[in-house]
Amino acid sequence: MMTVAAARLLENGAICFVGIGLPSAAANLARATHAPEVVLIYESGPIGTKPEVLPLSIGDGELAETADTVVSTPEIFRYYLQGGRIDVGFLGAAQLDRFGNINTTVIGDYAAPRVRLPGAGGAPEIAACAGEVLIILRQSPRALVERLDFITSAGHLEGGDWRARAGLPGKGPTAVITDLGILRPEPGTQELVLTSVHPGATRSEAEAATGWPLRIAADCGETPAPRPHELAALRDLHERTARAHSAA
Amino acid sequence: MMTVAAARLLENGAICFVGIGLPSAAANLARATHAPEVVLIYESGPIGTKPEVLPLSIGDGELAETADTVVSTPEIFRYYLQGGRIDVGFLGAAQLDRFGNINTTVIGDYAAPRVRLPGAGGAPEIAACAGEVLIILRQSPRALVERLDFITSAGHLEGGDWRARAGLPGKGPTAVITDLGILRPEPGTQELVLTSVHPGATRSEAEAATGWPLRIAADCGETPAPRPHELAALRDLHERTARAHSAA
Amino acid sequence: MAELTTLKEAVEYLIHDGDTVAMEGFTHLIPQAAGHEVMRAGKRDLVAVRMTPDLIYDQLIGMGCVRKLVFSWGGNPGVGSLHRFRDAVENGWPSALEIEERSHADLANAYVAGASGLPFAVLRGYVGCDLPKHGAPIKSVTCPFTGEALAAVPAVRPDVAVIHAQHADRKGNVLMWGIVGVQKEAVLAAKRAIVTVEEIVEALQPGANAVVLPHWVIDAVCLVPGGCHPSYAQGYSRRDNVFYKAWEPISRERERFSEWMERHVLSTENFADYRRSVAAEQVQEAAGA
Amino acid sequence: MAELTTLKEAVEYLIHDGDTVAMEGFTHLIPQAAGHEVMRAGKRDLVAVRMTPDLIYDQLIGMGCVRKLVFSWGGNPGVGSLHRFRDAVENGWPSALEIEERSHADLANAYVAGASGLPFAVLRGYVGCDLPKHGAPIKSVTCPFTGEALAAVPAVRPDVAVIHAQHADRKGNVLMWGIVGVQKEAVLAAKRAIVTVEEIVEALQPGANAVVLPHWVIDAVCLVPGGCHPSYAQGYSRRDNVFYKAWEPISRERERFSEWMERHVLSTENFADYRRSVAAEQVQEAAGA
Repeated sequence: MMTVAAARLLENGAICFVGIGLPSAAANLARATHAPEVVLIYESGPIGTKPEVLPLSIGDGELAETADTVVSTPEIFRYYLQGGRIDVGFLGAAQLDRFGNINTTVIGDYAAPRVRLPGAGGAPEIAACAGEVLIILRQSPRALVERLDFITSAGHLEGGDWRARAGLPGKGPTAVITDLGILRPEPGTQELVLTSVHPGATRSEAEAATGWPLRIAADCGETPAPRPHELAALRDLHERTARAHSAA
Repeated sequence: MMTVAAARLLENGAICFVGIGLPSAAANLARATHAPEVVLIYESGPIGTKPEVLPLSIGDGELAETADTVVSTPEIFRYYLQGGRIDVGFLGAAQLDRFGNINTTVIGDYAAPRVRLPGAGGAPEIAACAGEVLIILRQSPRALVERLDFITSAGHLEGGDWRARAGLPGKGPTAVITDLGILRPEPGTQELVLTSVHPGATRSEAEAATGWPLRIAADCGETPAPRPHELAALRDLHERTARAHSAA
Repeated sequence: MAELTTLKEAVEYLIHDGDTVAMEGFTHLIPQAAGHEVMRAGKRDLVAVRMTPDLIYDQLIGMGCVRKLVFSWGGNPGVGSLHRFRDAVENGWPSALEIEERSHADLANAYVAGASGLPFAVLRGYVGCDLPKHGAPIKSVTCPFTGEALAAVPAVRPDVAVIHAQHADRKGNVLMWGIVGVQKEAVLAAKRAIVTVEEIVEALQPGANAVVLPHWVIDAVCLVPGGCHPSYAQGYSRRDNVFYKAWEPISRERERFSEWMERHVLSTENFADYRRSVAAEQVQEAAGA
Repeated sequence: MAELTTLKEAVEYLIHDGDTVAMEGFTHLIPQAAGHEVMRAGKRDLVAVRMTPDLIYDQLIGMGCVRKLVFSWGGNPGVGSLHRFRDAVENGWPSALEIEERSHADLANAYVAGASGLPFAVLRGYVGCDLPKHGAPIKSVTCPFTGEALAAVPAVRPDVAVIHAQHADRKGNVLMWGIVGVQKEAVLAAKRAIVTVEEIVEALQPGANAVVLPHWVIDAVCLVPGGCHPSYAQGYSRRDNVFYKAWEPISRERERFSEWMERHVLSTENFADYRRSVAAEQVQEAAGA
């Protein structure tokens, strides 16, 4: 459901800078369903890539072979991302706070970490420069936390009009898609509130799986159930992927 | 003789950033004679180009077709020239002063010029960043002047250790090849002095054709006469070029 | 998102009076047909940016379309002066021309900065050069790590970039090869982009040193075979050096220039028509000679 | 000027203890064979720069070759952690590892600045990010035209760049295609460059999105077919995802890691020998299972 719900938020024709893992799955599901014209860009350089199977790494050969063009990594970050050509940045996160700030660096102290995560990669500048940002992660009190151990990529930082004051070009996170529902920044405060609950999940589950007192939007509804063609497309994608990667 | 004398100064294997016109003729003559391994780069993007005929413009198709690779104009200026990869910059000039400074912008006042020349092009940064600079021009009191109307590209500016103090990466002009002889900067002052006279020309002709009191180096000798193979190579080059351009 | 359209429509809808326009192409692939269309449409007060103004801007200036020229080398390559450019600078004809003169390295970096969404570029340039004393907008910036002083130049961010390329596919993805100059940067630095092409092909097949511009960074793609004449398109045509030389006497005097432009450009419908008109005159002259 | 040589010689003469070394390759074309050769040669105190440390730096770190790591994303892509990297950061094993952690956009720009002969790069980055508080050498620079504050980052200028490519010709001109990452910039930013290649060909034939590096920017070209395994070379091999997954248990414990490296890397002569050694073990295990 998480992947389907995330895929739906990607508009057909959008120019999307895709992170590896869950974002990549959702973006390719969108391409396989309602958004055949979505333009997928990976930080390794492929532009307009149309992989048949999900890449394991950010630079699988499949991405280059099916792309409209492949450019260098500096060009992707300079001309495309920083140049303001990206509509949607699609990111994952290890930890997230109520203003959509992301930690992918360390759990615990930076100098003596409890868990050392991979680090920033392309995320800080994607979060800064993409027209808007979608975030996808599994919900738990250790993932959605009151206070990040480390801010890797700024969402709405301290909330309110912080982004505008900081001069960031993009709108920042507009939706966080989890396994339980969808959170969106509340207009004004930019605090993430629950705006949709997935079928089978409940509001109280979502509250319990959040490390801050999660507020529920007045118009919070239920996410429409996955339709058969969405589930079929997702199954096909995963089956093709599993076949391809075990054959390698 | 001027082209032959200039060609001789280009070492085999040197990486040479070539200006159009006289520098291009001399560089290609060098390649056709003693320096088959010279690497010629034009500001339009061709690297390691081996034109059979002299290009009329800085971006003739011949340059791209015979190059090892062609890169964008920004890459030529950023990665190759500014990146410190060029051994020799080979320039022409409309006006030159005793410190090897070049004017290719205007004769007369900038706002109300007597003659409006094409302008800077790549020259200021070639003059700044190439390991050393060779300049080729016909000598006359209007070309070699006491004072430039406009400094387009700095040679040794005010002479002495000006370049080092200004932090310029390259050594600046090391030789000026004219139709009468060769001028080189005097160690210490960096003032251009006559170091060689071409066969058939005289020291007093060179002095008369210079707008400042030209000094003669103590060891000033005669430029060795063009050898038959040099003349033959130059004639071939010009014949091929004339044929190609009239056929166009 | 690229639309396949006529050049006339593209110029009409995408270029406005007063726009900053960059028509690029470094000797190769100069978008001359688009230049003519701008003259036919009578666009005015343009800020025209181009490293090497060449014949295309000599004509635009002579036809009074340009208010300000930003450039780095203003000659007729291999031939001599651009007379219409000089007449405008020296005598203000047909109207005063403001100039902003920079160097190649500067403008190349300035396009890169524009494409990169940065307000300025940093380069090792202009040391000892008089251009900054005469209107070139050069400032200095200090490296916060080494303390070195470097030149800072403002980014070029045109309203419209116009280029010529060899191929586009039906979606409007564009392919060019050979000497590719600053065209990629010009397109990516601009708000809008018009690309004329030699050919529309079913599928792009990029070869050596190819540049591909995705369809979604382009607004209009227009099929104009030979649209870069007298410049050339690698794989399609050779540089018409004879025309470059012929431009010298045509452009030298105001009257002959104006007549020539009126007869061949303003009185023709499009670039194919223009080329027929010029060719017919050449046949006539040859017969008369 | 490129010399065709063995990888062993190239590493011996061109990489010195204490050097800043950039081994680049973005998932694709990772120069693993060269990494092994550095371990065999027992190089020490390296400052190792790489956007994505990957298995190649996990091994170099675990073998005690690295004093300082400059990086932007340190994981085993699609699998999980780099355990040797983590053990060095968290426990100082086998020796203390200084880290300088930056972002992809930063390092990509820093290589560009290095290749461009500039001491620093300017980017829109790090706003709100904690990295500058923890050793990332980020400063601020103000646009002299607009007054905007932007991030300034120091250029990367390695002593040696090491990359893997598909082709070289006999002069040492190098051709690569597919995902080309920051390799061109790494080579042009470096004082010296080593390139391992899949094949030496008579003439380069650049195709789509090809990068050509002229022979005179390269010091050594070494023929090492498959030298980027477990990464891949487009047109030659596929990414060995199974090996990436297998690295997880091999690298998790110090003892098993050290044994594995001793047996397969230190006790083998070259990369072909190493791959035979690993394959033999796999056959043995399959038989035992």
